[in-house]
Amino acid sequence: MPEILNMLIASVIPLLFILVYAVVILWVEIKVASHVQDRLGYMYTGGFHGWAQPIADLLKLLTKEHITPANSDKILFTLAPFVVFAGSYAAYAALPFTSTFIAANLNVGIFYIIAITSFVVIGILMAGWSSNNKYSLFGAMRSVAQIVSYEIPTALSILTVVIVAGTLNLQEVCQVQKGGLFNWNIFKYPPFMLITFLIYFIASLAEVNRTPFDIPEAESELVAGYHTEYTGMKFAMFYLAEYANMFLVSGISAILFFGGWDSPFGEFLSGPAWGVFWFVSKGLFFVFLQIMLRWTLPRLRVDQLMYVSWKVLTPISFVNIMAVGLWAILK
Amino acid sequence: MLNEFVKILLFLIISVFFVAGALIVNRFIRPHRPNTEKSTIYECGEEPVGNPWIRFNIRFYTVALIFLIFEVEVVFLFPWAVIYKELGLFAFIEMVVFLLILILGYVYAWAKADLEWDKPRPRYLEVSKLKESFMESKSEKVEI
Amino acid sequence: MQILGIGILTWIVFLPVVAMLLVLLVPKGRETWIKWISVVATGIQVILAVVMLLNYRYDLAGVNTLEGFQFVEKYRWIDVSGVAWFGRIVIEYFLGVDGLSMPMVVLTALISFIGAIASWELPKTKGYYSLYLLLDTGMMGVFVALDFFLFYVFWEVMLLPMYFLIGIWGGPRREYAAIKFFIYTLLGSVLMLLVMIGLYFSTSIIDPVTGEKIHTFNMLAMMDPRNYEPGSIFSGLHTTWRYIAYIALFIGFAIKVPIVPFHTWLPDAHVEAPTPISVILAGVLLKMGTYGMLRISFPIFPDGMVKYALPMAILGFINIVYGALAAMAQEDFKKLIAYSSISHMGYVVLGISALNTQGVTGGIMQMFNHGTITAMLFLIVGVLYDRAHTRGLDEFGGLANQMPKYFGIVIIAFFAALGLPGLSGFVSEAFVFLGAFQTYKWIAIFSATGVIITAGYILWTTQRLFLGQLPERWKNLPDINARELVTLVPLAIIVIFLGVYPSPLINLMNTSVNHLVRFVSEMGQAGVQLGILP
Amino acid sequence: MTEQFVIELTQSLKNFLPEVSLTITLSLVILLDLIFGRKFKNIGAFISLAGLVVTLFFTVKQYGGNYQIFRGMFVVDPYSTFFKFVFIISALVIVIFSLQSYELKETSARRRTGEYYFLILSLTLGAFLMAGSVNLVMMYLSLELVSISSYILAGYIKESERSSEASMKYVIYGALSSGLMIYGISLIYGLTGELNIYALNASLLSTGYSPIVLMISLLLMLAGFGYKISAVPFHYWTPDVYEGAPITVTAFLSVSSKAAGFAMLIRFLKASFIDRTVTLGVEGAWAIIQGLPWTEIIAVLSALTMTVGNIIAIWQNNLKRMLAYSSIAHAGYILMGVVVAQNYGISAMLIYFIAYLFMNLGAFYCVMLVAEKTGSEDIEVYKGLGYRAPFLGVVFTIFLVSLTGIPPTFGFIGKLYLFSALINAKVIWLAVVGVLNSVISLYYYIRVVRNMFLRDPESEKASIAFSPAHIVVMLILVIPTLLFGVYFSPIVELAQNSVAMFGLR
Amino acid sequence: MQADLSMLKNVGLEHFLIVSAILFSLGIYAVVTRKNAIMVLMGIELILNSANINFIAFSKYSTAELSGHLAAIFVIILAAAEAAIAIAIVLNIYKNFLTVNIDEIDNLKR
Repeated sequence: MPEILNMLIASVIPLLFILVYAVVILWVEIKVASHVQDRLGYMYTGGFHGWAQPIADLLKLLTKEHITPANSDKILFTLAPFVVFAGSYAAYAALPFTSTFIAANLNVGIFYIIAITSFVVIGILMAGWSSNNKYSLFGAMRSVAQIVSYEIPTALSILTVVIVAGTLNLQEVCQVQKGGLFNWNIFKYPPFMLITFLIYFIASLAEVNRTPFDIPEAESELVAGYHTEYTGMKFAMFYLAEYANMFLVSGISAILFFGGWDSPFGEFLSGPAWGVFWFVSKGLFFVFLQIMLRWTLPRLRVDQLMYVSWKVLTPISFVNIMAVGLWAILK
Repeated sequence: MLNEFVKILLFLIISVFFVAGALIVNRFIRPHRPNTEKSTIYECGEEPVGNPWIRFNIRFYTVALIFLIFEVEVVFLFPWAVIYKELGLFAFIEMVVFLLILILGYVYAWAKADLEWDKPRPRYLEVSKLKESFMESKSEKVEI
Repeated sequence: MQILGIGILTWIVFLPVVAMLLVLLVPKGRETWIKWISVVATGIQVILAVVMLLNYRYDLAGVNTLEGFQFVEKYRWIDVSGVAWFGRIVIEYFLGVDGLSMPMVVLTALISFIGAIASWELPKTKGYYSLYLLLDTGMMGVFVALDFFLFYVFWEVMLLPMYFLIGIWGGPRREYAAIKFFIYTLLGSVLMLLVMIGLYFSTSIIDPVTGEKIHTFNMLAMMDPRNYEPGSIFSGLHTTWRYIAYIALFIGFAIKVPIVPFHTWLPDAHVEAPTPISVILAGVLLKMGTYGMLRISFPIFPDGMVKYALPMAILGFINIVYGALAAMAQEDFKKLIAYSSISHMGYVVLGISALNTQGVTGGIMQMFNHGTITAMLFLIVGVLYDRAHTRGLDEFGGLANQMPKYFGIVIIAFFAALGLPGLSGFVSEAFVFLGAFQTYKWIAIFSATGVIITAGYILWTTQRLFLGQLPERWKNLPDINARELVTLVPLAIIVIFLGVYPSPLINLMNTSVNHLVRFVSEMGQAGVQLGILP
Repeated sequence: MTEQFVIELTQSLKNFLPEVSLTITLSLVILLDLIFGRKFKNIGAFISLAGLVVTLFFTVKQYGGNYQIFRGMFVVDPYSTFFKFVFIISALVIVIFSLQSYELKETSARRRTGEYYFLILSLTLGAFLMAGSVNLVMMYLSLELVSISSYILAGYIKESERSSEASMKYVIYGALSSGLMIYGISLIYGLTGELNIYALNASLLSTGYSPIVLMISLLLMLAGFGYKISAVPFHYWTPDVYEGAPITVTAFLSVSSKAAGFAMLIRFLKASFIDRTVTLGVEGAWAIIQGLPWTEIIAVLSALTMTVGNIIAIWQNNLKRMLAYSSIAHAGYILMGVVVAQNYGISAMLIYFIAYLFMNLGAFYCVMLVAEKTGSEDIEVYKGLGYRAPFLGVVFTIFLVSLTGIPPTFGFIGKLYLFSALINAKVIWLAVVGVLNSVISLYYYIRVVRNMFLRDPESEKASIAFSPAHIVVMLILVIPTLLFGVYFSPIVELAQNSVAMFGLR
Repeated sequence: MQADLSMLKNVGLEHFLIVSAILFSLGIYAVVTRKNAIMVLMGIELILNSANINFIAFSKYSTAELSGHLAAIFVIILAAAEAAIAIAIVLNIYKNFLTVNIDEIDNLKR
């Protein structure tokens, strides 16, 4: 019985985290956006810099009417948000928040994450297809093509880390990097791991459809992409899933390249509790980076997007993986 | 190990419950007054034109195909990468051979312009013309 | 006996192939060369046959003893070294003649020569003669081969040329006739193939060279029950498998003879084939069936032979009467001759089924005589058809005055066919009935009605063709010409000669036939008492 | 451990040279075609030829060896090497055919010749692997390599309706039967816990098994094999694919892919389902495993295959389709050799394969030439062809006669050995079915001959000329067909020495 | 809750085999009844996956060896390759015939 309870608690914790994080980051995003564009953004709701605005938004979404477009595929239309959210949430099971807390300590952790996040792709396609809307379908197709294309550089850069770490278990990946800043993967085999990280980071931006790779929901062409027809809570679920994904890829960046829950100062400020702090803050840092990038870089065209993936990132990844491989043996 | 996967199942169940819960809560407090105008699909305010379920560009398929090749490759590479350091140089050579063969395919796809999103001209004419062209394929005139 | 270091049998078998290659090399527009090459080659074959006759030793029996064969040539053809799980494989190039085959060799040489001359006027000369010569090789090979495999190869080699010869140069329904011939014959020969393979695995001899135990296709080895491996499919005597094999072989040969239920290909093939090919078909090919029985079925399966002799005799009787009755009903001259062939081959079957000296001698003589007589008959039909372009018997009449020379030749052939004393047909039929009467009294008596029916249709045909009023349109029919006479006269001379003085032919086969009869009947009745034979 | 592993592997690689050279060749084909393809259209073909010759050299060097490599994944034994000869020769011949093929020259396929030769070579590579693999997964993989290459090859002329239809039918039937096969493999794996067929056999014998499950899995696997060799219940694709695919591909499929299927089937059956603890009196005979009468199943399959193939072939007017049914029938004949469960049966099959190689390729070549000159594969265009093209007529007739199995051609020797294997093993009913089928087959083969020689040309009467290259290819194929028909000791010896499979008596 | 977990722990080989057999039958059913080429291919994928389940289950429950897992990986990859080829071919069929209904594509039978 306690075992079950433990498991249950362990699997609810990430959900709570996501909810809190989403609300916060919603606010942060708007604020960052505003400040980048030299304006203030939310200022009224709740007082200090409109801190209650996201909560108000949430309440608003809760009370919104659901509109199911005519002639849509109703079952798929309803199912899509489930799939999308489940896909991104289930990936959290393998994230080690700290050295003692990981919901499911899989020996194939990173592999599992790659696998389970493909659910999102299916969800997006379902949403786009069932909406009976051209823009949705375009958005979904583009989104899928993009995710699928960038899956390759992502997987290859993860592979590089796996070579270095010698394990697929994310907890062990962190263990390997334990012991301060310079044990982190990012500093190994200079400059190859740095390149690996850059590739991963760029590709992960595309994976979560963030600018400069937000073709699928390019407002000026496609209205809102695959979730054009979604309203109310269903829409909110897509939104939530997107934010969850943002943190997911950032967290993986942190784990793979920046030691995960490891303190940058070696033994100093380390321990399970500090581990959560380090992991979350590293993750949030990359989320912040993503937000910053969104408001600084223009959007790529579809052909440029494909070009970057297939003709830049993939070949570099290949070379990179061989270089790291060779170095790893020669050492 | 089974237990670990049960946890994942739990994650999935929780996420489904969460979404379902949110939707149910939503159901009780939201209005529900559909009408034709509302349920028309959104095309920037214009009347919708044509069937949205169209055939999409062949490019998507090509991308999927190339993805498939690499993804499959990655599946093989992961187990290899895990024990890479134990195997040493030998593993490296094996991987190079393996990768070279794949890269050959990659180079081929590149050279045949299958990695371009916009190809300069369509590879095929319309179907009707295509059939004609096969009929007179000996005449060499029609580019297929 | 060797010529240029190569055995005379090889010469006589492969000379046509050499000629065929020459024919193929002849440039276009030189059709005459082709004809002459072929005629000369077949002529040399006749000379070689005569040489063989002159050197023939009448005291040697052959049949199942190697020493009894003459002009023997025996070489290793296929020799595959043995492996652990399967012994050595040896196929021999094994030729030889004895009293059973010698008459056939002479007949084949003769008929081929005459056929070559008779083919003079046919179109598409090059193709025709090359196929004809190939056919010649096949026929000759069948009669001299003593290795079953070799025998089979020659047997099948004939099929394709024959198919083309009927199919390309034949009459209006040639395609149908050709394919029917081909399929019937192939059906027979595949049954033979299976029996052959079965025999191969059942017999084994000691290789004289290496002392290994080897399987063999040697027919002589297959005739000796001591060579059968115990436990193999055909070992022992009077076993079910041996009976089945005998029946299968019998069907294979019966199709070629043809014996009645399998005869339907024959009228078609004979009628549609061009004259020389009809001559070959009736003169030589039909004999292969009965020759095969004598050479292979009887000595290898004496038990089967003895067990099924009575049904075989009945089949012979049916053949005689059915063929004759069917011939009587024919309007077409050539079809009439074809059915008469069936009838006459019935005598052969009846004779050899009697399994006594007279019967078998009669059978072989009938083979030879029917070969010459029926060849004449088909040539005769050809002569008439060439002139009138019709073969309907009712369209003629009173030709005796119009074509006197022709009439003379025809009368010889007709009377020989109906078995008039003094002509060769009588001698062989008499022998057949003598033999058959000893064994199957009633069948022989009933079969004699066949002679009466034969006389009936022959005489009726004579009447329809040569007597009565000459129709107006045949007023200008020319008489037989020199080339045709060249083909017919030698045959007529042989027919008359053998009718008056059959001893040379009888002497030729006597020793062998006696040996065969004794061997087969003793073996067939001996049951499991083995080792009693010479 | 690693050290030893590496040593083992390098050792294995040394015995893997034919495959390695093939792989290098096909990589070179695709690469050099990319670089020089524009200027030299046929560069792929010439590299393929060179590579195949090199492979042939390595294969010849390998002949006689008998060992397993790559830790029981793959074996090199005379049996597999023999099949490699068949594959190489057929690939060589097909490349030469393709150089002359009008279908590849005059359609959009002409711009993709590099890929074409690449696929031909990869099919050959797959066939190589099929002949040598002794691990179920390896077997499945190599089978799929062959299949996938052939799917593409069948539809190589993309704009041709019948070509693409052929490839679709092929892929659907092929995928289904390979699916059934892998399910069967999984059941066998569950039954024994082994994937290596020798270990599998040992496990079956030592720990016992449920005959029903084994039977089900065998039947499922037979679906895969049966599809590859186009045995009867799995033959539906054959006529359509053979008719629709380019002729060169059809010819290649009918020889290489079929031979590979047989190579694998025999090895699988012989290694997995015999009882090696029992020794039979007859030398070279195998004891069938208890409770699984697979020889009977194969016997029924064989009888069905040849009868159906031959009988349906009678009604065909398209020569390619007719040859497709004939190749089904030939699969039936060859299956007779499996029924025997003796080394003699295998050697008979091997002999038949060489015969089939020459005569079938020859027949397809003649069809290709005629189709090129007249634009049709219909039997009508063969009317009077014997007079318009005498040489081709004669050569084609020889091939057809050989396919029928009439002496003095090689086809007869092949049949002779198959029937003698059956009679030696006393499976006489099947031998009778076999010979009767030969007679049936005569009818449709001779139909072509009839049209060529017994009929006069209808419309077109002009004689057809062939280039010396065509004549040389025809001669290359027709001379062995005749020569080995009268002197076959070398082939028989080769076949007898090639039945030795690794680890099996 | 307790009951649930123990049930999970009691999952045995048979359960996997039953699942795979169901999947296999569904695949066969799809292949037999569907007329759309893509649907047929999906049925075939089901069959392949049922084999995969078998492999993994057998590997897990019978021996300590990994050969079953290996087999499954290879089957997955082949399934992918086959699907890629098959879909390309179906696309080509669509271009030529403007349909993917396999019953309508029967030029060769005529």
